Amino acid sequence: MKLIIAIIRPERLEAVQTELRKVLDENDNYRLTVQAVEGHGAQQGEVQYFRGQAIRPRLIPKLQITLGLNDDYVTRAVDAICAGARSGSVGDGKIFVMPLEDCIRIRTGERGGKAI
Amino acid sequence: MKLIIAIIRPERLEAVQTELRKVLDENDNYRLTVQAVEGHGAQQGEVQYFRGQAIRPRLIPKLQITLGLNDDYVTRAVDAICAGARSGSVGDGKIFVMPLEDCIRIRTGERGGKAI
Amino acid sequence: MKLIIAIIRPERLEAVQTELRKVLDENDNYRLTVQAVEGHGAQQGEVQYFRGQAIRPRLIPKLQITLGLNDDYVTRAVDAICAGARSGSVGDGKIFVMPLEDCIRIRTGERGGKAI
Amino acid sequence: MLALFAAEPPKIDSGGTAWMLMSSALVLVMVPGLALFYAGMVRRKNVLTTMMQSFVAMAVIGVQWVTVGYMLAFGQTAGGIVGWEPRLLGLWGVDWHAMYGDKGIPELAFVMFQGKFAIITPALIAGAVAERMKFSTYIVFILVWTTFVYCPLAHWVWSPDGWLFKMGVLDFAGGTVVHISAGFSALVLALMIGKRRDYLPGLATEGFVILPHNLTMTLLGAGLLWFGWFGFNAGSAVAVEFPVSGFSAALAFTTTQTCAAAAGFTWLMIEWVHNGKPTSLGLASGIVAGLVAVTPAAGHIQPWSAAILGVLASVVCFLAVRAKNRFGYDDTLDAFGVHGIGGLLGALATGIFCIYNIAGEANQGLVFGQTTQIGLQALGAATGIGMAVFGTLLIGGLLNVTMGLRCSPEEERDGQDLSVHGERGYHQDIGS
Amino acid sequence: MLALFAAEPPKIDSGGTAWMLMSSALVLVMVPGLALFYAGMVRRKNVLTTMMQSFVAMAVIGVQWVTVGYMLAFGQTAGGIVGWEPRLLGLWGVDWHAMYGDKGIPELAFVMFQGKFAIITPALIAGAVAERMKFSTYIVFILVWTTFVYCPLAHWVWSPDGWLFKMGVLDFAGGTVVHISAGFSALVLALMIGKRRDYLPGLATEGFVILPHNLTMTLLGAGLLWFGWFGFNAGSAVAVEFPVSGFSAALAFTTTQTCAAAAGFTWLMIEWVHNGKPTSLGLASGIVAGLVAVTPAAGHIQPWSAAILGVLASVVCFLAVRAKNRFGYDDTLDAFGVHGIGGLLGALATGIFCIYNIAGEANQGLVFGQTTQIGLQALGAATGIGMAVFGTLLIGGLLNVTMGLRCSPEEERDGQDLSVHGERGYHQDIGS
Amino acid sequence: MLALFAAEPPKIDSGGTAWMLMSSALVLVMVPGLALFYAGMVRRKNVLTTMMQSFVAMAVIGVQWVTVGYMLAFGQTAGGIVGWEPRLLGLWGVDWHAMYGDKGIPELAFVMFQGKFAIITPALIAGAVAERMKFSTYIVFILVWTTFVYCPLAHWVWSPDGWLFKMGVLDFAGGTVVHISAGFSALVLALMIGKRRDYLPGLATEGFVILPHNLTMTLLGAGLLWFGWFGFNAGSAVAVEFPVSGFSAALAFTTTQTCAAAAGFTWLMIEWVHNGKPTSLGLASGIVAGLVAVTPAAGHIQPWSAAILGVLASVVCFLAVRAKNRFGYDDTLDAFGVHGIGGLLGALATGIFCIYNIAGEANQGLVFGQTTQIGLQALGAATGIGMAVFGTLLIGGLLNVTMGLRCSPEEERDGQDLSVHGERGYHQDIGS
Ligand SMILES: Nc1ncnc2c1ncn2[C@@H]1O[C@H](COP(=O)(O)OP(=O)(O)O)[C@@H](O)[C@H]1O
Ligand SMILES: Nc1ncnc2c1ncn2[C@@H]1O[C@H](COP(=O)(O)OP(=O)(O)O)[C@@H](O)[C@H]1O
Ligand SMILES: Nc1ncnc2c1ncn2[C@@H]1O[C@H](COP(=O)(O)OP(=O)(O)O)[C@@H](O)[C@H]1O
Repeated sequence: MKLIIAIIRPERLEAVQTELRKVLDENDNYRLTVQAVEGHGAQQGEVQYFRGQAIRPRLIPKLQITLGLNDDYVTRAVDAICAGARSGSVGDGKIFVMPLEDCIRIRTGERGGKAI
Repeated sequence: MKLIIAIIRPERLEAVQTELRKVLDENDNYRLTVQAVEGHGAQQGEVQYFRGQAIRPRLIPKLQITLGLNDDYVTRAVDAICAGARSGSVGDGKIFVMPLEDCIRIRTGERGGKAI
Repeated sequence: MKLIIAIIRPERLEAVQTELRKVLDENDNYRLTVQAVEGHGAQQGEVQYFRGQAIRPRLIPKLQITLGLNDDYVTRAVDAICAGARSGSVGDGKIFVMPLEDCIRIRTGERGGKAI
Repeated sequence: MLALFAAEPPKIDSGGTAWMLMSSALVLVMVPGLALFYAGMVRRKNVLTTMMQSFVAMAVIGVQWVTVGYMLAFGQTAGGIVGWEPRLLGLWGVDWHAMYGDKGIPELAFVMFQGKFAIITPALIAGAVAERMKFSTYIVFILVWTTFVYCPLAHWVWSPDGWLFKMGVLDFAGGTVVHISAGFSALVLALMIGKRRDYLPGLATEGFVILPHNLTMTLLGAGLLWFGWFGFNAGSAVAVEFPVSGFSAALAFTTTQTCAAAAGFTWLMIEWVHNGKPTSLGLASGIVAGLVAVTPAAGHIQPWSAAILGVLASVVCFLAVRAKNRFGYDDTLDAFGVHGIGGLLGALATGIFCIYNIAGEANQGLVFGQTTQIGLQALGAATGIGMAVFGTLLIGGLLNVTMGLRCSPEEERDGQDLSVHGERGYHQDIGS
Repeated sequence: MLALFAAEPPKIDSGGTAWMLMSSALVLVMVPGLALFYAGMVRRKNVLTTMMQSFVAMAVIGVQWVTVGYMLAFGQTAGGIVGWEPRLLGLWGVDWHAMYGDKGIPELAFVMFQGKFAIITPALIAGAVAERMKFSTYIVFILVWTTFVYCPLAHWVWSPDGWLFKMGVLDFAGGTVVHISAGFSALVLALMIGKRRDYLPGLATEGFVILPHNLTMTLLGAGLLWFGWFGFNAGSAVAVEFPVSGFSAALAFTTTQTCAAAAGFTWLMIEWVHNGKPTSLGLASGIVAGLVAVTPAAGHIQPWSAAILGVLASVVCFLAVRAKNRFGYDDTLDAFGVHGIGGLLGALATGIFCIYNIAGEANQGLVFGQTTQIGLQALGAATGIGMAVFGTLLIGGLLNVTMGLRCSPEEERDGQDLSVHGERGYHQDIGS
Repeated sequence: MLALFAAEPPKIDSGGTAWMLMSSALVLVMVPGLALFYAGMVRRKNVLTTMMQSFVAMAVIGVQWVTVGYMLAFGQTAGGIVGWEPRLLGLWGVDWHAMYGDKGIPELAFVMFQGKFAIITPALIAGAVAERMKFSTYIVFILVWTTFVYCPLAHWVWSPDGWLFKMGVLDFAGGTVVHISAGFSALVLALMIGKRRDYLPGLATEGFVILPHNLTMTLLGAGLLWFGWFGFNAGSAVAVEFPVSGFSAALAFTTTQTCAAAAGFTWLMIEWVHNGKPTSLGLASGIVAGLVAVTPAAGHIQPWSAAILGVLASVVCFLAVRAKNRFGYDDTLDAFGVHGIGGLLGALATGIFCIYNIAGEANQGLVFGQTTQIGLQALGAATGIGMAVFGTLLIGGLLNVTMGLRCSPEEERDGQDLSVHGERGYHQDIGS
């Protein structure tokens, strides 16, 4: 099992969800968790104006997606996220893939792959 | 050492903290980090009304708990989270257990198990 | 590759970024992701007053930093975070180091170390 | 220093003048009220542009009114069509010691009071096209619309020379001039501009939804609207009575309060019975629907009629808002459903309940067995609808092919706050 | 069109009428002010239901007042107990040209002004039971309470036929009728309904706490309350003077301003000395405490007395609020500590500082060596307390066994916004 | 009860009194308006302390004014320097039946109206030193500054005995007394106190930035300011005309509305042309700049002059705000750029456009070829600047060495809300 943490542009969540639905949804709702984060990277901050002065905040709003997956699905999910989140400009974000040792469904207590 | 990331219902945090205190608090305050997230899964979105129209947001408010633990404590913590967070209805959430290679206490620079 | 998750005091982000810039910035902007979280630990909650009554919230505002790194940089980054985030009082926070199996740059599809 | 003014014997009614000035200020505070009411219902990324749609009307129409607007609406008539009295351009020829008619108030006080109506009317339209109308086009639109639709209509209905006025159409504080004209224009503009990219009413229960980002703003906005509406309606006694702050004003105040209360309660109850959930937005919507419906009738009906009208207003507007979901057009914040339909209801209800007509004859409403007035009201409303629909089709059509009515897809997706105005409504200040 | 009204010679005082209409509008804006003041102090999950507790009073009592309320309070007396004058039902028999007494204002203006008082009084009670009272029961409660507690009390104290009025009890703008009655009812209701599930004052320093979700709302609310309170207090000159906008109004305005300022400053200083932390909520609480305390006294005392009263108000209310923590009951937003105790203080202080009594005799306060008035004030306050306590026990008790006073444990845990009203106050719009 | 007052024949002008009371209330509501306007522009961690800087002025100056302030400003003159009339201390000797001059209003109404000006003026200064001034020092500063700078200046300009008044300097509603004095004091104080720790304008495009945390608050604040400003300016007719609510009031209302609208629109257009981004803060800033500039001129100029003045106000203030970035001082919220410069412009513009002078002679402005008045205006403005600069240097200098002007570096870093007031503006209520 893997845990995927992906940082994407906020305006791409809809597209990412559409892509993920295609590859993860098997007569069931696929599962994922999202949160608002702020990112710093090669991308220049968005220009804003304050009383006539141009300013660029250091941090840019992004979304972080957390996704627990069985191994078979990792490639598909990574491809789907890339497909949905890519704009081609600097600032599209990253996908991190981490080993996941165990997963427990709180409602049932099920563990491992079938709990994902 | 393990890092636990758990997604729970917001209204269950209090109960989860009470359970964790029982198993983790050894004359010291146990430690944990919480954040507001939004989740998508089998659970139907909460019904809301907007000018007479019923709507179900795609994403449902959840809390994410981050918890660094020594190996001995993992089972107990997982059980405690399940005990506190379980309502029995769809949407109770997940616990993810990940390997943790190192842990540093910023204040002292201590590393590893004793820094948890 | 490693994924670092660090919990720090909000007022220390500026100093942490300054230190990280020194060790990670190689004619490129180093990259990192930040989010607002709340923490529970040995630190006593900040005292607040509500109609003459002193109250201490259970949870204290913290920031969580997520940082994907190639192995070579881990020690440097940990030291930099400690240097920037340390105040010496209880509540300075933790750094968690986790194995990272893969990393994908969404914009280009690059994978692994060069995508970090 | 009194000497300065002693030459001119004080014909001023100080109480009426105080009430006119205060009423003007009250109508002005409806503009931030409207800004909050609307902005609370949109998404964070559009909160500032939505508020600006109201605020910019204060700036743009504020200037338009003293430049040409007042002349077009209240100047000496050019054939009953429009006011045309060059001395009023820029208020150049308005002596500040001039009185308004026989009402004991300075003419400037009347100019200001009416100017606030001209400001808020086009701002109402913004609700129908929120989250997607191009900001520059919006500014041009309200300027042209106020000049060529609002001012003539105000002239017809409110100027003593206006043809609808002469026929005896009643519109105490602007059911036709303000709400019908804004509401129907809103509908036309919403249809011309099309739906928001992510507006999918058919899927509303399946997950693709747009939610109000801050309903406390909307509630506060409704509160300020109610507050300001007392100036709007009770101040409109300026048209019918000396002193301005007298019986008509008190009557209009009473019917305004009663109708809003009854309507707020009714909408809440409809929702409770219908969905099991009495919403705060429903309560606020009912209040606004009641205020809209009573506007044309305020000084002409009795308090108990106002209570009935309030019940009707919420029933009718609730249905109108639901109809939107059936027809599938995207009137973002229901400017048509509430202002268009509510205003139409009010215009007709004035003919049903009115206790005196424009000639001062008593008991002219349908409930007293008279049918003339309701016929006149229908004529007035139909004229208002026609003017709004054709005016907006024309102006909107022209602007569509020249400037474009709609912002770019990227601007719409990312929100106009950042892309058009270079600002965000809220910053979290992480770590600063 | 003037002809219409010429038959009736203008006996109207236009200035007084303007002030009455404006004062009524000002009292109305206190309702959104109160909504913000209270809602800022609750948690996000209850922000809408808390605001609705104020807004729904505008709707429900708005209708109740013109239907029966005005008659019960100000109709011809039935034995000094309650007003009973069927022609006032639904204001049916109120000619809109009727004048109110010898004050030169239309009767409808008086009806409206008093109606706003009837609206805000029960809304004050909501503060004590916020975050847990059942919404449907709340609506029934305020309706019944206003009818059977507020209206009779208003009749006793303010109607020329009322027995307390005849005895000479002074209550300029409602210390007894508004604040004592609401505050003591709040206490009783809070005790009947019990604490919030997570209210643990004893552990307040150990971590289980409930925090105000947005104090900027509370501050804005306090600002709007202060603003509106000028209408509340200075408008109440309608009871004592012609013209309504004259010396009494100016005096009441001055004492209101002075008392609020002194009280705000005092509460801040108490906190500074006591905790080392002068809080914004403390400043706002002091302002409100001062406004409450000066209400019964406003037109009867001198400015310097108002300053002293302001200091007293904050000292006394600060202690009253702390007492809550000692006794352990859960008056969520201190409706009792501020309105009940502040109103009681004000009622008595009127007897201490008053410069004339109801018969117009000068220097009747305790500070002038007279003891009659303070005795009367104590009697009035005691009556108000008795009426509030027994009335609320009865109504609350009946509702408790029929509808239930309290929402379900799940509704309380999840917040009533979502569970009862089907809404959330705020949406983050992640990715939309 | 009328008998009580019958002895004293009613000389009261009820309309004028109503307008004075209402205007006073309107000026009061500017204080929460200002609090919102400022607080929206600071960071979350300082939102409460910034709002308190406005609210505490209501408390502190509210008491100061009735104690000594009114006497110092409007008491019988001591050599033209300051008012000195012990019977006014604590308003002890002000009979509540006393009239104010020949204006038909109670003296207390005038006391209150002027008191609101004294409250808001020092609160304006707070904008320049937001996010770093020590709270206790701030309270002492505004108390001392109002007493020793504001009150004498008000005496010179507005008291019939004042030397600037006698020379014929015009300041209708406080360009010199309010805005120049506050704006230039703000500049001096900002320079004395230094920049915020993280204010780095040179790096503004490179990433170290401070952003407004909630612009919807700022917009609502601008709306309430505009609303209240009608009381501020049109209420100031009390100085020149009977009845108070007459021609001058209507003129001032008209110029206020027109100038604000023109200025708001101009600032927006400047930004659009200049940056391509018309901001909501720009619109709000323009509105406020226009309101400031028209303040001294309001009752003295014609509507078309007000439109021109509005354009000028935004051009000049826009440049002044930009100059800040060049010079690198940290006037947090541009109290100097908007109030200081806008007030100065208005004071001079009064000399350019005025249609009558203090003696009632017509057409005295520069545009009518007269140069005397503009000379007088320059003198008045220079005096105001001098008084503000030296007064603030002295008071600020003394406080700097005694109490310290600035909060501690930790308090500044963590925000004063938590460290000084023991509160946070917002709580997320995670899991409660
Ligand atoms: N190594 C990393 N660790 C943590 N976050 C990262 C990392 N690399 C990228 N990010 C996140 O991805 C966002 C986009 O990165 P950026 O360098 O601007 O663009 P790109 O990935 O297209 O080159 C950043 O704002 C940051 O939030
Ligand atoms: N594989 C997963 N990856 C990420 N988040 C998940 C995953 N599974 C569940 N979640 C989180 O847990 C929440 C509850 O899941 P859901 O499927 O609705 O209920 P249940 O786990 O009771 O079947 C989701 O809203 C989501 O936030
Ligand atoms: N084991 C842990 N798991 C999750 N979060 C932790 C852990 N230890 C510390 N934290 C986070 O770090 C913060 C500081 O910890 P605390 O015990 O108060 O201080 P210190 O680390 O200086 O002893 C906590 O509020 C919590 O957010």
